[in-house]
Amino acid sequence: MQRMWTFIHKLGSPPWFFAFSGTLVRWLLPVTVLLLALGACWGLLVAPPDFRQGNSYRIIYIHVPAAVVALAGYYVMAIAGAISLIWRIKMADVAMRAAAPVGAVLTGIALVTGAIWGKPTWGAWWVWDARITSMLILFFLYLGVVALFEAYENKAAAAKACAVLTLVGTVNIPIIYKSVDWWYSLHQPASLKFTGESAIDASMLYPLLVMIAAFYLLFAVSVLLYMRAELVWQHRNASWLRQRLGTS
Amino acid sequence: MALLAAAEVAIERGERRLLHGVNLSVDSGQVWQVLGANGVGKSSLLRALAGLARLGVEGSISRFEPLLYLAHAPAIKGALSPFENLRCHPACDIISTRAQIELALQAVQLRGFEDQPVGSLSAGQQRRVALARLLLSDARLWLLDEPFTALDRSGCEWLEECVRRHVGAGGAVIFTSHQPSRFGELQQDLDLAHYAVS
Amino acid sequence: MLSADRPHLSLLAAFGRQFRRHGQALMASLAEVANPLLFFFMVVTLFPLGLGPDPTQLAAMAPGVLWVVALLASLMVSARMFASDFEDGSLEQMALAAHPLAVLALGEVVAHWLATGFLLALVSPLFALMLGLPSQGLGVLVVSLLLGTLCLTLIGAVGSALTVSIRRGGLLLSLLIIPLNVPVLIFGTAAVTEAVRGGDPSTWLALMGALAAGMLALVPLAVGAALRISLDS
Amino acid sequence: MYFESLAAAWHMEGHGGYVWLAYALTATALVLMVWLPLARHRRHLRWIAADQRRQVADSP
Repeated sequence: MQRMWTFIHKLGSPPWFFAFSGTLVRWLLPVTVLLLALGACWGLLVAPPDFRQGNSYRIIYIHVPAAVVALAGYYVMAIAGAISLIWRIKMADVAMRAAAPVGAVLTGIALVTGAIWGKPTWGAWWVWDARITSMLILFFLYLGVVALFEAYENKAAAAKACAVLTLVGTVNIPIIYKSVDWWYSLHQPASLKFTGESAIDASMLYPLLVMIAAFYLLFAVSVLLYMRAELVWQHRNASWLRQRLGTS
Repeated sequence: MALLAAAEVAIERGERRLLHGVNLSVDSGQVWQVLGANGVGKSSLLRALAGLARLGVEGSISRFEPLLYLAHAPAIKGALSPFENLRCHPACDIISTRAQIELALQAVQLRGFEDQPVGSLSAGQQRRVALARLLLSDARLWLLDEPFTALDRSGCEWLEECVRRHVGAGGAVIFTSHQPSRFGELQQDLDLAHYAVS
Repeated sequence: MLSADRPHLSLLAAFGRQFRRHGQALMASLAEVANPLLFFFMVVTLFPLGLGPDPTQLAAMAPGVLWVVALLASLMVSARMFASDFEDGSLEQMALAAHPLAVLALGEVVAHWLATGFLLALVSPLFALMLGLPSQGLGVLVVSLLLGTLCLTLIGAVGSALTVSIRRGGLLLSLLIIPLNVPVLIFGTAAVTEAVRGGDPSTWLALMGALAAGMLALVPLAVGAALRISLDS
Repeated sequence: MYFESLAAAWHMEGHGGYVWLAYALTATALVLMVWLPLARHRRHLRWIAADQRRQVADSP
C-alpha cells in the first residue's frame, strides 16, 4: 500500500512524470495503432453487415467508441480538476488542460460519424435522436471549457476556473442525458430506436470492444503527449529539463 | 502579540516573479509603510497578506486576528446613501446603531450627507465614506492600500490621527503610500526594493 | 478601534444584509429591472412576425417559445450579475468577510432572481395570451417559470462568477451555461405542454422543484469558489 | 473476409461512400490527435535548443 502512495506522489513531480510518461508512450503508441488497425479491419471487412441497415452499420465501430471515450474523457477532466482544486497539484492542472481538446475532438468525431451514418439510414444528415442530441450538448460543454481556458490571461487561474466548470458540468451530465431521453420519448413514439439496445451479435460485439479499447488507449496516449509538450514548455528554464535534454 | 506573520513570501504575476523572500512579522502597536516603485508589487503583496491572492503566491502567511482591508476600490454602492453603505458593508460583521454610524460620518466631515445617494457626492467625499469604515470595525489589523490618495490636508491629518489612536489601543497598520513617512519613530519601513527580482 | 463586545452578525443576518444591499442597488436603477421584461416582450412579438399570424400554429408553439425566450432573458441578465460588485470592490470585501462567501453570494443571487426572474414569471401570462396559449396552461406556466427562473438564475450565477474578471465575458457566459440550462428548458416546456393538453404536469413540476432544490444547495459552493478564483486572477 | 473482392469491399452494396468517408475522417482526426502534440513538443524543444545556444553565445 505504501508503494502505491509513493507512486502517486511521484506522479506529481514533473521530472519523474516526464520520464515515466516517455517510456509509457513509447510502449502504448504502437499497441494503440495495432489495436486500431485490427479493430478497423475486423469491423470493416470481416464482420457481417446489419440485416436491417446493411453495411452503413459498420460506422458503429468508430461512432460508439468515440462517443463512449468522449464521455469518459469529460469525467477524467473533472477528476483531474477536482484533484487540482482540492490538493493543489500542478500536474492535475496539466492533465485537465490536456484532456479538454482531446475530448472535444473525440466528441466531434462522434457527431460527424453519427451524421454520416444517419444519411443512408434515415435519409437526413442530422437526426434529433436522443443520443446524438446529448452528444451535441457534451460537445458544447467541452467547447465551454476550452473557451473559458483561453479567455483567462492568468493560466493558473484559468485552470482553477475550468476545474470548477467541469465539476459543475459533471454533476449536470446525468441530468442532461436523462432529460434529453425524456424529451425524446415525449415527442417521439419509442418505436424509432437509433442504436437500439438490441443484443449485438457476438460477431459484431468483439470488434466493437476492440475498437473501444483502442480509443481509450488513444485517448491516454494523446493526453500524455499533450501533457509532455506542456511540461517541456512550463519547465523550459528548469535545470532538470536542460540536463535531460542535454544528454538525450 | 503577533497579528500577522509572513515567511519567505514570493509573488508572481503571469510568468514573471515580482518579489521573493519577503519576511514580515507584525505585532500590536506597530505601523508598517510598504515602500517601492510603481509596479514593484506593493498592492499585490498587500492583497496576498489580506488573503485575497493565493495563486502565484508562495511562502506561508498566517493571520492571527481578523483584518480590515481598504483597497483602491471603495466597495461603496453609488445608488445607496452613506448610511446604508456603512450599515451593510459586505466585510463588516459588526452591528452598528444609527447613532454610531452618524458619529463616524461626522468624524469624516460628512454631516448632513448621511442619506444622500453616494453617487451624487464628490470623489473625495466618497473616499471619506470608505474611510469612515475604520471607525466601525473591531479588526485589530488594518491593511490600507494608498489610503492618503485623493485626500485633502484635513483628511490626511484625520487619517493620521486615526491610525495613531488605533495603534495606541493595541492595533497594527500596514499601509502603502508614496508620501514621505508621517509617523516618525512609530513607523517601520518595508522597502520592497530589497526583495524585488531584477 | 471599538471595544470587542459589540454585537456580531449572525449568518442569516449577513445573508439578509447582502440580499438587501444588492436588492436596493438593483431597484435603484429601474433599467436593470425593466430590461429583461422589455426583452421578453419584444422577442415574443418577433415570433408571430417570423412564423406567421396563424393562431393555431402559434398556440401549439407557445410553450416552447415562451420558455426559450425566458431562458434567453435570464442569460442576458446573468452577464451583469456580479459585474458591478467586481468593479466597485464589494466582491473583494465579501471574500474577506467573516461569513462564507457562498452564503453572501447566494444572498445576492436570490436578490437578483427576485428583481428579474420572479417578475418575468409573474408577467409571463400577458405574453402567453399574446401567443394564444390556452388558458389552462397559464397557471402552470407561471409556476414552472417561478421554479425555472430560479434554476436559470443559479446556473447564470455560476457562469457570471467564472467570467466576471474577463472583459467582454458576455458571449463566453452563454457558451458556458446554455448546455447546463437544457434540462430546465425541457422540464418547463414539458410541464406547460402537458397542462395545455389537459394532462397532469405535476411530474414535470416535481422534477423542476428537485432541480431547484439541488441547485440551491450546491450552486453557492461553486459560485463561492469561482468568485475567489476570479478575484485572484 | 465478408466481401468476395476488394471492389466489393469498396462498393459495400452502395454504402461504401459513407462508410469509407466516415473512416477516413476519423483516421485523420486520430492521426492529428497524436501528431499535433508531438509537433508542439518538437517546437518547444527547438526553442529550448535555440535559447541554450543564445545563452552560450552571450556568456564570454
